Formats: sequence, structure tokens, C-alpha cells
Amino acid sequence: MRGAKLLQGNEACVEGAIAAGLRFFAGYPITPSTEIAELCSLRLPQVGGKFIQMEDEIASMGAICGASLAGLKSMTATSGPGFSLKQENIGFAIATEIPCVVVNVQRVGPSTGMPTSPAQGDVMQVRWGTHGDHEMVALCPSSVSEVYTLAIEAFNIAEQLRIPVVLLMDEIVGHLREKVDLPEPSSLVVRDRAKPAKAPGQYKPYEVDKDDPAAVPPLAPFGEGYRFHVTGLSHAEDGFPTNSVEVAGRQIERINLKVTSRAKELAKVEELYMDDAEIYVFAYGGTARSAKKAVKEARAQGIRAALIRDITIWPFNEDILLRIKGRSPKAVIVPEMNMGQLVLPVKRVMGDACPVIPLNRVGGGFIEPDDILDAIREAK
Amino acid sequence: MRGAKLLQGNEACVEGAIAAGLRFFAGYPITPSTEIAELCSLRLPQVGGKFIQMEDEIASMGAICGASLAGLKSMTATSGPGFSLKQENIGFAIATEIPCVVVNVQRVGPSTGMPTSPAQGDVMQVRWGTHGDHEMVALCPSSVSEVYTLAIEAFNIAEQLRIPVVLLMDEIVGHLREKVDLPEPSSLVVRDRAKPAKAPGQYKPYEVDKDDPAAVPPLAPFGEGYRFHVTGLSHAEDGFPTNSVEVAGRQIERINLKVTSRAKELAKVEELYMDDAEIYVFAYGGTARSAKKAVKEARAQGIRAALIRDITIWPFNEDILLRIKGRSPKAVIVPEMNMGQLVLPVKRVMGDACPVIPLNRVGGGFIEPDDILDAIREAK
Amino acid sequence: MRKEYRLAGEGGQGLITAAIILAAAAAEHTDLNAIQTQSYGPESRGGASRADVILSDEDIDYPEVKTPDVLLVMAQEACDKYGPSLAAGGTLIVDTTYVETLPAVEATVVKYPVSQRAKELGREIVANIVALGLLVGVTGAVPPEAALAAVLARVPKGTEELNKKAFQAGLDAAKEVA
Amino acid sequence: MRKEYRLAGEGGQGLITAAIILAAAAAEHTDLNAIQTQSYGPESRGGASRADVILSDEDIDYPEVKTPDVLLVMAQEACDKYGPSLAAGGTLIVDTTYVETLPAVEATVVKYPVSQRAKELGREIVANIVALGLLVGVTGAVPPEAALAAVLARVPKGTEELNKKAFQAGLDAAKEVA
Amino acid sequence: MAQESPWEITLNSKLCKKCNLCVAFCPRKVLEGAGSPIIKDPANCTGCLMCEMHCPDFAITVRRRDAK
Amino acid sequence: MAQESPWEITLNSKLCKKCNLCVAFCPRKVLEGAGSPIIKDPANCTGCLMCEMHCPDFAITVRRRDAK
Amino acid sequence: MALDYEKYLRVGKLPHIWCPGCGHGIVTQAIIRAIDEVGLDTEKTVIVSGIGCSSRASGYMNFDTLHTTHGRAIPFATGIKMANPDLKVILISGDGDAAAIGGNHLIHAARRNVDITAICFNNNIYGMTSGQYSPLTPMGSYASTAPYGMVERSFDLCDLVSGAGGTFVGRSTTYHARHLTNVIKEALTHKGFSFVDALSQCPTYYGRRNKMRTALDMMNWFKDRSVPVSSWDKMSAEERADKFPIGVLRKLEAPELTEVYAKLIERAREGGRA
Amino acid sequence: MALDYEKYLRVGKLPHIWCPGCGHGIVTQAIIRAIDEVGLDTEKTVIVSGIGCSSRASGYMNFDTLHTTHGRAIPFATGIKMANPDLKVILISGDGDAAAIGGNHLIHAARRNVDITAICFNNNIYGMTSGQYSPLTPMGSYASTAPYGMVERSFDLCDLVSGAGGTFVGRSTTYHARHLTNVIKEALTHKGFSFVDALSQCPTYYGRRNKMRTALDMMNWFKDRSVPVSSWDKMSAEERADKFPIGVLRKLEAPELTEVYAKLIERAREGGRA
Ligand SMILES: Cc1ncc(C[n+]2csc(CCOP(=O)(O)OP(=O)(O)O)c2C)c(N)n1
Ligand SMILES: Cc1ncc(C[n+]2csc(CCOP(=O)(O)OP(=O)(O)O)c2C)c(N)n1
Ligand code: SF4
Ligand code: SF4
Ligand code: SF4
Ligand code: SF4
Ligand code: SF4
Ligand code: SF4
Ligand SMILES: [Mg+2]
Ligand SMILES: [Mg+2]
Repeated sequence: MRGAKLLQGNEACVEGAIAAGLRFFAGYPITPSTEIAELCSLRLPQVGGKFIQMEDEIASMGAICGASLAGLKSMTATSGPGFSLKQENIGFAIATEIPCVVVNVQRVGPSTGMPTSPAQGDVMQVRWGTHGDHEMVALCPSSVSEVYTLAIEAFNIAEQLRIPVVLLMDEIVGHLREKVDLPEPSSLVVRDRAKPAKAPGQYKPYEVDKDDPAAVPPLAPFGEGYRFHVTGLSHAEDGFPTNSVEVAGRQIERINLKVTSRAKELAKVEELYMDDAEIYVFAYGGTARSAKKAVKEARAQGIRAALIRDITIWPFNEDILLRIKGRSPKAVIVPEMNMGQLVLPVKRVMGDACPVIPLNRVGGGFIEPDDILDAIREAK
Repeated sequence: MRGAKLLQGNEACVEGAIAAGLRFFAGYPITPSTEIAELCSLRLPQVGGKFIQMEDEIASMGAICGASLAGLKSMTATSGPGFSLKQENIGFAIATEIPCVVVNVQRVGPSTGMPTSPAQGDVMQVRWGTHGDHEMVALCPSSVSEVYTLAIEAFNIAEQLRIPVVLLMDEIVGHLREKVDLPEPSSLVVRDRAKPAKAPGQYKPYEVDKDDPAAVPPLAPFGEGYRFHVTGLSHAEDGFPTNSVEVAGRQIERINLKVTSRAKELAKVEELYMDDAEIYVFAYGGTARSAKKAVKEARAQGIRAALIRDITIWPFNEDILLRIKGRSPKAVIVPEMNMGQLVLPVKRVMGDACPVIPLNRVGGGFIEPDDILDAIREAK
Repeated sequence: MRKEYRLAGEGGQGLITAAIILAAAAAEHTDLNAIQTQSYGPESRGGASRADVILSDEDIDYPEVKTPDVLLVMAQEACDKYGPSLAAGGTLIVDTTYVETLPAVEATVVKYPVSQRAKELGREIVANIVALGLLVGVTGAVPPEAALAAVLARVPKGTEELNKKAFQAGLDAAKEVA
Repeated sequence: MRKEYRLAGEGGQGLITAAIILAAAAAEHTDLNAIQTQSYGPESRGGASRADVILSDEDIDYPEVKTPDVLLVMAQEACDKYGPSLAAGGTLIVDTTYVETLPAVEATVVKYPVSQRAKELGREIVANIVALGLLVGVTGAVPPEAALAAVLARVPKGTEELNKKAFQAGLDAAKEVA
Repeated sequence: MAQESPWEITLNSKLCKKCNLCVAFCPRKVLEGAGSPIIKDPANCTGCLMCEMHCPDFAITVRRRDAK
Repeated sequence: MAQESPWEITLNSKLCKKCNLCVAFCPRKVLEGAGSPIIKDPANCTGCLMCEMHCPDFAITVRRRDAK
Repeated sequence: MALDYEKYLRVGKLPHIWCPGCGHGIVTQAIIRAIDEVGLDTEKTVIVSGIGCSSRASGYMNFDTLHTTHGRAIPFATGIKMANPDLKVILISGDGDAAAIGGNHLIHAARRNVDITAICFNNNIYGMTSGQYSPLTPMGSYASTAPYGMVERSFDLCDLVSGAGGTFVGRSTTYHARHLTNVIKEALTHKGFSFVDALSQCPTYYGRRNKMRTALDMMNWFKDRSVPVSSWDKMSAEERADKFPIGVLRKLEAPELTEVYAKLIERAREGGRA
Repeated sequence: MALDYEKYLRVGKLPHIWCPGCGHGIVTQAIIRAIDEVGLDTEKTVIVSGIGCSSRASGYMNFDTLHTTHGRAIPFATGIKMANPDLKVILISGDGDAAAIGGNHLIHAARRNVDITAICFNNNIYGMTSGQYSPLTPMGSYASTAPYGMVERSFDLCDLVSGAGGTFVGRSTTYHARHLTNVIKEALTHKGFSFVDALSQCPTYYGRRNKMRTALDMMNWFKDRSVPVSSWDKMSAEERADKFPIGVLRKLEAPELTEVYAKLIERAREGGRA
């Protein structure tokens, strides 16, 4: 897989994941994510990995949790309806701290919607879809080559933080075929979960580190003599259920802190023309491609526009906005293929500093560069 | 059921729902909502209604959609894990505009969490839990008698707007037994869905009213000769699937507009000591009881505190905050039995007007009046 | 005036029923506001369990009982667990059939062999109603007629007479131990 | 320079494959950037379907083809549907085996019985590769060697010779019709 | 010349997808064709409905001429 | 006095929930009791394990004395 | 006699989305023909379907029609039937819809014996999503997610529904269109849950990958493998290998859910034991 | 000989949360006894359970243990087994967990013949949530959501798993603790998916409501109704009424999923057909 290649976004996802060490995939077909499952069924056995098509998305999510506990890097892929179904078991992975990657290739919702048309309607669901308090990490690629690198990144984060990470694609990026230059395997940074250094008797799978409340306890694989307990009930450090408000509360806080305390490290963003900008376009995913074109166009027309392309959409990247908040921005434009979702935290962070202008389209239509350019011109 | 009574919150939910016309309940037991199912199994047949315990929560949600299409007012009840499972079919109800009521009695999450301990961790999930763009209406009672009235209100809204409405309780309110004075049946306002005035041939179940884009098309019951089609695919006015961006987009906008355009009518809030206040406590559900006590106490100590008890938590009540935003508030304190959820839109609306102070507790513990009082004192 | 009651014992002793009856007596037969809560879940299966009641002539905002004014204990484990929660100056009502060791509390202590008395009446199962009578008699939480009406409305058909007797026995005991 | 290509016809004519080969030829054998997209779903089952390619020596930000510079049509319905999208001054390549009526467009029109030619070569299934050769020959989108290499890398084993012939036939035709 | 059959065979070409199942299932070789089926030998038709019932596209129907 | 049985019956009172299934299932009436079971007639024990296997609480075990 | 398509179909929505030669049109026709011959009231009949090529049938049928979520048609149908037992409820589902994601609802409907007629358009593949394996894909055959051949065993849907307690189980194929219609007719007149395993062909995604080039090849495969249930019962295990029975495989009487529930309501209204 | 509880149980977590007389402890003991007698390696054995009183068993068992979400234990177990086929995977589930919300996973595991031993603690009620009916609650009996008596028919779990293609199906009861242990032993040594329907009593929520006051009453009910499978096979339909067979009801050979998959990997690595 070296050298320049024409790859589909969904293919790049599989190749990136395998490069990151993916060895178990469980899924259930759904447009526009199906190619990921199909390619996994072909490619995984070639590298000694395993593929299974489960009876539904709930089972797929359960299976990857099980496989991850047994020590394999695991992934599932789906789209809106399936992503809704996975929510309960995503919550289980969060609560029990099972590393895994969940791909959602977004299509138009709600409900069955338009299976083959692009949308970005699941952005808030990714953050809040499962019940109870939790944080989420979600990465949002804009190009095929970025799908590849973010698939690797998703695994690295999942394994290091013992969390499910969502690779949030959209139909545009998933189905696009694009030229990509895959990095040399030796140049890739691939991280594995920490295994316990302690002996089985001493091992606490949910240990709270007194010096570092955001520390991630190591995870022993099943079958290596640790004989520990994993439960979705609120549990103590040893993994067994607790009814103590303090103990349970501390664990909930810890699993949130794992993410929130690392928000800065996790934040990935592409910035363009930021130095002297007045008007900012804040975009992500497929829409960011239109935004980039629009911003370039605006610059060509002498307008001081900038692009903030958000990559790590969760945890929400407050820093970059706080930075521009201090520079008397004229406006922040947020184009989204939805009714206005990520614009909400943008507004929250921007406060009363400047107008935050949502630019929305639903029904499966692209947001065109010209739409964004018009908004930039208007905001000027 | 007349006169003063000692009723449990979950019981009041059933009695209110029946008073509103509930005639079909499908559910699956889960603590702390189970009493709702149990009481429905007893009470519904007495009024000619029907109860069924389905094989899971997904099926329960599907069954109430079916029953509602067949003309009966329908409800289901659950808690976190089950609420996560219902998300896909809640999205179906939204997309196909099926009136129904979904009760979520919150417990500690994520995952199985603490089934018998209170939390308010599903507040954002209620809004964003299903994939794709959608609005939600969610009502949040603080007392047993309010459970009763809001159950009726939930049905009225559901039937009038052709939407699923969430009655978002918490374990405190669900399990509490409290003195209630039930209103006279004759004093209740009970609304039914509009039935089509047009003949079957002319009937369009998803008609867009050119004069009123937020109008709710009437809903014919199955079996009365309309012979229409209902699908979760993006559909045209006649209910049949469409691939047109414009047609699909217009429908998605319309179903959102049904709610957003009525945000003011829907907004319900209890205000206490607002006139001369400097410090506001913004609270809801079980926590609002502590907040009320704290605010009274603060007043007793000469602090100009006020309570905003949010009842319609979705659509978010921006107006009340915009009102106080203009009065140079000193602070808004938002106590929640979660890691900080409704505080996010509060911050968004308050902008840079004043500090918005989250006060959070997780792990199943109450937020005590003293905790809030301390926060008020500190903010002074 | 807000007054908090806690009834503590073992699962199966019927204390939740007793608490509900106490709250219902107030709610349905007096002008008082009433709230009843209890422990649920694993906590309540086996081991010590509790049921709480708050009565007040004002609105009851905060619904939890932290330091009950009146604590009834019908099992040793419950006594050990909840004894310390009793408000200073409160009343501790002890079923001496099962509770031997009392906590060191600053409180009026009322002792009576509640369960023993119930057995004498024919079935230990009505110990909760004896206890209720005792509590009502000792504290005046609600008028005895109100409590009795609530008892009769909530016990299984056919057991009314026995429960009436049990309640009266508790009331009588209150005078005895006063 | 960004150049947009649209290949339109019926499901089963292999135009998606042809578009992928065109894009792959550019991506894997030239310095051009390349993007390929297509219609999916009900829209693509039966009726007119399309596959698009964008080639450019710059970054390709916006990935959709709105007004192709080159439009290949291999079915009447596809021609009717997509004909109007052709950019003014563009090139319309027509498989006259299936397309009779042409739209009124301001464009260079190239006509050739592509499918007929494929049949003559032995199997109509290679009409897509004949068309690709024709397109490459007419437009110079990519060097013919690049296209041929991409063809051979992507067709089923055992069909290389036939496809090679088909591609050459298309190239030859380009000279013929030029 | 063959006698006219009492059965009227109607082919709806807007619906026909040319699968030729009707041709394959006709026991009397009434129908023929590789693309759109042709009603070659209508007189042979016995009205057995094999063509109609095996048409996936509701495109071919067989009706008694005298039926209203 | 009864001969000592080779079987040692151990009751773990911290675990016993007084269901008396052990009593009911003992074929030799070794055990007795309405609340906590009492080992009334240990000599009668045949080590059949009926008590142990029917105890839901892992509270009663029967072991050969000579076993280590 | 030719079927009155105008009466039972939304002819304005035709041509349908199915591929040339797809068996789903044949099964759909069998259903409306059965409805016609049984004489159901079109205004009191509701068609409920899931998601899949097969489940698109509801959109073409001129009744109250409900196209639900993937696998969930049965719960919706159960709600409809419970709410208004006067309605005849017919369920259309694919093998993926009914037996993969929807398997649980299928067995529970069979257990409850709720009066719904469920017809599974069984093409042993996921057609709509382009040919992934389903729980009905035979071991060894190829699918887009079984590029090395299917490694999982497949269900026998009739056994499954019978094992769940189903009171009516039938099977037929698109090859046997008339027989299929008859089996559906018997299902429609059964009181309780009735299930028909209707073997259908997906030439596009199953046939081509598995050396059956045309729809006809696939239908001939049905012909060659199927055995009328009367003969089946007399066959030895060896004779049965690679064959399957068609016809009404199981029919028994049992209380129907909505009827039992109607009696419960009567009792409750009279203040019966609670 | 007395079982070594220290070896197999997390004795520090005892006493368990189950009510006095609850059958779940008896079944749990039967499992560890079977593990002991079969000689499984405690470090290579994983216990996976769902949610329910029964599913709490995993927390007391000294292995790698996984207490999943309600009904979903089987998919987790399937993932574990696929990922590391060297592990022995034992599944513990309640009747609600296995057959209500988890029914689909049960039948698919049976179909796939994945090498997992699943034991259903079947007390025909939802114990954990205080006594609602389950798909195993007999018609007519009472439950907190069946105050007028159960109106739905119930599953026969062994029939269900057999209908789904299960290759090993057994049944026993807490009354027959030794027999139960033996059936579990046979299940543990079966290659492929093995299922044991272990009848257990919930005196708290099923017994009391249904006129069986004590755990013993319920176990005697098991005794009276059960028939060894050898006798069962010779009984007439009338004789079978109100009775059920116990023992190994079905055992057949079929390819096991992870073994077949291991061969697929070999082929794929050799560049076999794709
Ligand atoms: C929750 C969910 N998961 C997956 C899908 C994608 N999907 C649509 S149809 C289908 C399978 C269809 O197969 P089948 O039911 O056999 O019907 P067929 O198309 O073969 O007739 C799938 C997986 C979906 N729409 N929703
Ligand atoms: C998704 C979800 N739905 C419902 C519940 C509530 N719940 C917990 S256990 C249980 C049923 C338990 O019954 P069973 O499996 O028979 O086990 P038992 O307690 O009887 O041993 C239910 C409904 C849950 N935890 N999660
Ligand atoms: S069977 Fe129908 S669709 Fe096929 S060729 Fe005949 S008429 Fe046309
Ligand atoms: S009705 Fe029968 S004989 Fe006539 S054309 Fe059709 S298949 Fe042939
Ligand atoms: S081992 Fe047998 S004989 Fe001995 S006490 Fe136990 S049950 Fe009785
Ligand atoms: S069976 Fe066990 S728990 Fe029950 S009484 Fe005997 S020792 Fe105690
Ligand atoms: S893909 Fe298969 S099932 Fe779907 S319409 Fe085409 S032939 Fe029929
Ligand atoms: S409730 Fe029933 S199943 Fe649960 S522990 Fe008690 S007896 Fe056992
Ligand atoms: Mg199918
Ligand atoms: Mg159970």
C-alpha cells in the first residue's frame, strides 16, 4: 500500500485502522459505511485478524468490547440508525473503560432519512447519545488521506485513554475516492494500551492514582491470570459494584477527567490565514472543503477571511476560539450540513464577542463554496 | 382519585396519563421507572385500555408508534439504558410525526450505573440522543403533583404537534410519595390530535401549509380509509420517499419548525423572588427542591437570590435568561446532578453578561440545600 | 413545623408500609403536607432498610431525611446503622424484641417489645402496625383516628380486625411507657 | 488547472469502473491530484447513473462536479439528464450506439458507436474501456500509458488482453473522429 | 390462420424490465424474446396465468376477452 | 453414643440465610432447624452432599475428615 | 383471472425500484392475489414492513402502509393489532430484516401468537445494501462480506419460528407462484401468528456471485431443491439432504393474544382479581 | 467431596445479594462444581453475564468475569471467543436476559455454533426488577405486570434453541442439583454452542405470588413436573401435558465458528479466493 494511490474514504479507514493494529472488526452493514465492513472481511484475515458480521449493531458493539477485553484492537463501523442502536453499549465501553474505535459515516436523518446523501446531523449525538455523564473523543476527517491518519490516531487515543473513540465521517468523505500518499509504515506512531505492571493479586483495573487523578489505569487482557471483574454498574477501584456515592462519584469524575484534562493535547485543528483575519469560518468534515475554497476565494477578493477547520470536534476545542475572541473578530461563520449543532458550543465560547452566524443546509444537499462566500461577504 | 392523596411520582404519572387519555402502554421493566409499567398493567384494562410488556425497549417504542398510528394515545416508560435503546425508534416517531409520550425516570449512568440512585445525567441525551436533525420537547417535574399535570401536558403537546414528548423525571421525583390534590376531571384540558378534514384522495399526511410553515398536518388513524404511507425515509408531502434535496429539506425544516416556532408557548418556568434579584439559581427536577429551599434561606439571610425553576427544559428556555441578562445579574448558579449539562445552554445564552456557575454532583448523591446556599453566598 | 421520622429495620418487617400509612394519614386526613421516601435496591435487600416520612404544615421543599426527629428501630443492625442519625433531642423508639444495644444518643428513648406484642396478638407480621400505634401515641405525629383510617385503607382485606387491634396495642403501649 | 469529467449511462455499463480507472491513472501515474465520486442509492439503481472525476494540478477542495468540462454519455436517458450540465465550451462524447438525440449544447461534440465497437471486439462489457480510450484520446486527460496501466491493474484477471484491445480501439477512434 | 384465443394478453412496456421470466414460464410458448417479450402466438394461450404470476414487474396481464 | 462419622459438616453462619433447604434435602435427617440449621445427628451422615449441593449460599460443606 | 392491480397497487408509484428479475415483485403479487382471493377489506388491512429491498413493497401497495425501521416491523405491527384488533395486519420483511436484526421480534410474535401474517421475502442476502451475507446465506457461498465463502451456519426459518411456538408456518418459492399464493391464503385465514418463508431471488447480489447468472437459474434452483411437505414427511435423512419442504409445515390452535386480552379487559372492568 | 470454594469463588464478596432460598446460588454452585470436575483452567476461563439477579453470579466467581448490559452477554462473549479461541467462555444469563431482550443473540449464537456454554438461570420471572413477567412465565400465573394473570404464551427455551440450530441443548433444575451439574459438565465438554436451561426458583417474586410459599415448594414443583428425557421420549402427548423433560435433549455435530474461521485465515494468508 505504498506510494500514491487512489483510495476511497471508507477504504482508507480500513487501511489506517489495520496499520494502527486493528485485528477485530464486528459490524452490521449500513449505507454509507458498508464498504468498511466489506473491506475488513477481506483484509483482516490476511493479517491474521478477524471479521464478524453480527446480527445487529448492538451485538457488533458488544462483540468489539469483548474482543478488546480479550486483547485485540477492535473497531465497528455504522451510520445514523446503527449509531443510535450502539449507544447503550458505547456507554458500557465508556463506563468500563474498554478501548475501541467506532466509525460513524453520517447520512441524512432523522430516522432512515436519505441513506446515500451526506449530512452532519450526528455531531451532537456523538457527544451526548448515551445516557449518563460521559465525555467523548470524536475526530472528523475532511479528506481521504486524513481518514487514514485519523483512523490511526483514533486507535492511539482509544488505547491510551481506555475509551471508545468515534471517527466521525460523512458520506462525502466516506464515498470519495481521492489521491493519497500513504506514509511509510515505519513512520507511523502506533500506541498500545498499557498492561499492568502489578501482580494479579495487586491489580486494580480502575485504580485512582492519588498523584494524578486523570491517570489511566492499565488494562489486563482476559486470559492472563488477572481474573478481574468488569461491570457497567458503578464500581470501585477493584472493579466490583459499589453503592457508595463517594466511590462511584470519584470514578465517574475520573473517567471524565481522562478526557477533559487532555483537551489541549487532543485538540487538532487546521488553521488558514489566521494572522490578520477578521472573519472566521469554523468548519469540519466534508463541509470544510467548501469552506476552504470559499475562504481562498474571499482572500482572492481581498477579504480578510480565515478558516478554522476543526478536526477534534470532541472534546470541543475552546482554546482556538478563546484565542480569536481576544482579537475583536467581526464574525464567526459556522457552515454545517445540519440545522446548527457545533455552532452551539461556538456561540457559548464566543459569548458576546461577535456575531456567530450559522449556515445550514439539510436534505442531503452540499453547502457550496459560494454559499459560504456569500456569508463571508455579508458579514464583512 | 379525587381529594388529597398520598401518591408516588410514578403513580401520578400513570394517573395523569390516563386522565389525558392514555389507552396504550408498551414497556419493559427498568428501575426506577418500573412502577409505571406495573400500574399501567393494572389500571389500563379497567378503562378499556391496553398494556403489553414487550421483549425489549426497542420493541416497546415501536409498539407505541404502531398503536398511536392506529389511533390510541400511547406511552412508554424507561430509564437510562432503555432510553438509549429507544433512540432509533424515537427518531422514527419524530420523522414520521407520530404523537406519543416517552417517560424517562433518570438514574445514575453511564451504563448500568446505579439503578436506584438519582441523577440528571440524561438531559442532553434527551435533546440529542437520536441521529439526525431534530427538535425535542421535554418536561421536567419537581413534585408529584407536577408529575400529574405534566403527564397531561405531555400528551397535549404530543397530540397537537404530532411529536414524541419526553417526560423527564428523576429517581427522586419518581419514587417520592407526596401529598397531592388532584384536579377535578372536568377542570382538565385534554387535547386530541387533529383528524383530516379532507377526503382520503386529497389527504396529504405531511402537507406543507404555505401560509403557516409551522402548521401541523392532521393525522388519520389507520383503518379509516385514508390508505396512506408512512416511512422513516425522507418523504414528500404525500408520505412517499423522495430523493429531492429541496423536498426532503423542507420537511426536515418543517418538523423542526413545529417546535422552534412554538418555543414561547411551550416554555414553562416557575419564578421566585425575581423582582429585585442579583443572583439567580437555575434548577430543574428533583434538584430544584433543594434550590428552592436554598433560595428561601438566602432571602432569609438578606441575600437577593432568585429561583428560576425550568420546567420545559427542551426547547431551551432562552427568553427567561435573555430577560435577566439585561438586568446586570451578578451570577447564575446551575445546580445539576450531573457533570454540567443544562449549564451549557445557560452559558450560551448568558454570554459574557455574568459568571455562570455550575454546581455538580454525581454518584447518586443529592445536591443539598446547603451546597447551593454556599454557592449563593460565594457568588454574592 | 417540619418533622422528620425514620422507621428502620430489616426487609420483611413491613416498615415501608408503616411509613406509607403514616404519611397517608397526614396527607389524606389532616392539613399537613407529607412526604415518604425509602431506600431502594441492593441496599434494601437484606441488611438494614429504612423508610422515612416528613410531615410539615409548610411546603416540603427538600424531601430527604438527614437527621430524623423520631427514629424507630426494629433490628439491631438498623439501630447501629441509623442510630447516629437521630437529631439531638429527638425520640428513639426501640423494639426491644430485637434491639439490645442502644447507641449513645441525646434523646428521649422509648422501649417496648413491639414484635413480641405482635406475636401475642397472633401474627408477628402486624408488628409494623403495633409500632405505628406506638409511634403515633408517643409523638402525636398525626391524630390516632387519622392513622387508624389510613391503616384500614391500606391493609389487605380480611386483616382489618387484627390490624386494628395491633394499632390499638401500640397506642396503649405508648401510654404505658410514657 | 481543475478539469471535471462526467461519465453517464445506465447501471451495468461499467462507467464507475471507467471513472475510477481514469482517476487512478492520474493519481497513481501522474502528478495530478484526482478525485472520483458517483451517484449512489436508488438513484443509481436502474435509470441514469453517473460517475465523476476531477483532475487538477492544485489541491482539489470542493469535490463535486457541477458543470463537467467533459461529458461522456452512453445512454439516451443519461444524455437527456446530464446533457444540460455540460460546461459551455466543453466536450460531449457520445456513444451513438445508444444515444440518438443530442441536447442543444455549446460544446465540441464527439460521436462514436462505442458499444457497437466493443461488441465487435467480442464482448459489449468492455464498452466502458473503449469509451475510456476514446475519452483519453480526445481530451488528453492523462497520458494513454498511464490510463492503460490503470486499466490493467483494475480489470479481472484473464481479461487483460481484451481490455487492452478495447482501450486501443478507443484511442484509435479518437484519432478517427478528431 | 390460428383461431383467436379467448385470452387477451397485455404487456405494459412502461413497467416491463425485460427479465423474460414470462417467456420462460409460459408452458405454451406463446411468448418469445430476449429483450422485451413478444406475444408471438396468442392463439396458443390457455390463460394459465403462469406469465402473469411470475412477472416481477406487474407488467403482463392475461384477461378473458369476454370478462368485463 | 453414636460412632463418629468420617464426614465433617461445616456450617458457615456468616453466609447461611436460614432457608433450610439443606435440612429438607438431607436424606438422613442429620440436619434440623427452622432458623439456622443445627447439625443434630452427624454420625448419620453418609457424605452424600445433598445438603451442600442444595445450599444456595455456599454455607454448608461436607468433607471427609481424613482428606487433606 | 388477471388481478386488478389498480385496486391493490399504487400504480402511480410504478415501476418499482427492484432490479430486473428480482423475486420480490413475484412475492408481492402473490400477496395481493391472496388478499384478493381471500377477500380482505382493503380499508381494514394494514401492511407493515421493515427496511430492505423487500420492505419497499409496502410503498407500492394500496392500503394503510407503514415502512418502519430495520428489523422492527413486528413491534409496530403488534402495537397496531393490539390497539385495533379489527384490523388485519400483514407484515413484509426480508431475511435480514426478519431474521438478523429483527430475529427477536419474530420469535416473540410467534410466542405471543398475535394475529399477524408475516411474510419473509427470503433471498438469503442483504439486497438493499448490496449483497452482504445474511443469517440465511448458505455456508460456503459468497457475499460481499464473505469473500472467502460464508463461514456461519444458516437458519431454517420455519424451524426457528416453530421452535419459538409459532402456530402457523409455511414455505414456498417464487418458482411456485401459484402455490406460494395458496400458502399465503392459508396464512391469512389462520387465527394467530402465521409465518410464510417465501424464497425469492436476488439475481443482482446473490445470483451473480454464486454462479447463478439469471433470475431463472435461481428459480430453477428452487424448483430442484423443493419437495412438497407431503413427500418430505416420507423421505429419509439422506433423501432430504440439500432439499427443503414447501407447503404448510405447521398449523396448530392456540389462544390468540388480542382475543385473550379482550377477555382480560372484560374481567378488569368487572373488577376481577388484580 | 466438598467443593473448594476458595478456588472458584471470590469468597470475600460473600454473602451474595440473593434472597434466602433463591435458586441462583444452587445453579452457580453447579457450574463451579462442573468446572471443577471437568478440570477447566481457571485462568483460561471467562465468565460473561448480562443483567439480572442471576447475572450477578459472575461477580462472585473467581475468573476473568464480565458483567455486561442487559441481554447482550452473548455478543460480548462471541467477541471474546473470536478474539482468543483458547479461552473457555461460559455465559450466565436469566430468562429475561437470555430470552426477552437477549433472545436474538441467543438464537444467533446457536446458529453460528460458536463455542460458548450458555446457562440460563430460568426462574420464569424478572427477579432483579421485582417480579414482572418474562417470556417464560406460564400463562395464567401472576406477576407484577400480570395482575390479572399472564396472557401471553411462554417459550420452551430448549425448543427455541433447537429451532435455531443449537447443537447442544440440555435442561435440569435446582431440585436435581447433581443432575444439573452433570448436564453442565456435558455442555462444557461439547464443541460448539451448548445451552442449558437451568430451572431456578425465585421464591420472593414468583413463588409468593403464585401460591408456592417457600423455595422448597418451588423445587418440589420442579420434581413433580420433570421427566428424564429417556422416559419422555416414550410418553404420549397426554402424559406429557404439564410435564417437561430433563437431561441432554439434543446433541449433534456441526462445524464450530472459530475453528472454521481459523481455516479461513489460513486460506486468506495463502492468498486464497476472495
Ligand atoms: C439499524 C439499521 N441497520 C442497518 C441498516 C441498513 N440496511 C438496510 S436494508 C438492510 C438489509 C436488507 O436485507 P433484507 O432484509 O434481507 O432485505 P432485501 O434487501 O434482501 O430484500 C440493511 C442492513 C438500516 N437501514 N438500519
Ligand atoms: C436495557 C435494560 N433494560 C432493562 C433493565 C432492567 N432490568 C435489569 S435485570 C432485568 C430482568 C432480569 O430478569 P432475568 O434476566 O430473568 O434475571 P433474574 O433477575 O430473574 O435472575 C431487567 C428488566 C436494564 N438493566 N437494562
Ligand atoms: S416477466 Fe414481466 S418484466 Fe419480465 S419480461 Fe416478462 S413482462 Fe417484462
Ligand atoms: S396465460 Fe399461460 S399460456 Fe397464456 S401466455 Fe401466459 S403463460 Fe402462456
Ligand atoms: S452429606 Fe448428605 S447425609 Fe450428610 S448432612 Fe449432607 S445431606 Fe445429610
Ligand atoms: S441451605 Fe445453606 S443457607 Fe440454607 S439453611 Fe442450609 S446452610 Fe443455611
Ligand atoms: S438488489 Fe436484489 S433484492 Fe434488491 S431489488 Fe435488486 S435483485 Fe431485488
Ligand atoms: S428476587 Fe428472586 S431471583 Fe432475585 S435474588 Fe431474590 S429470589 Fe433470587
Ligand atoms: Mg434479503
Ligand atoms: Mg428470571
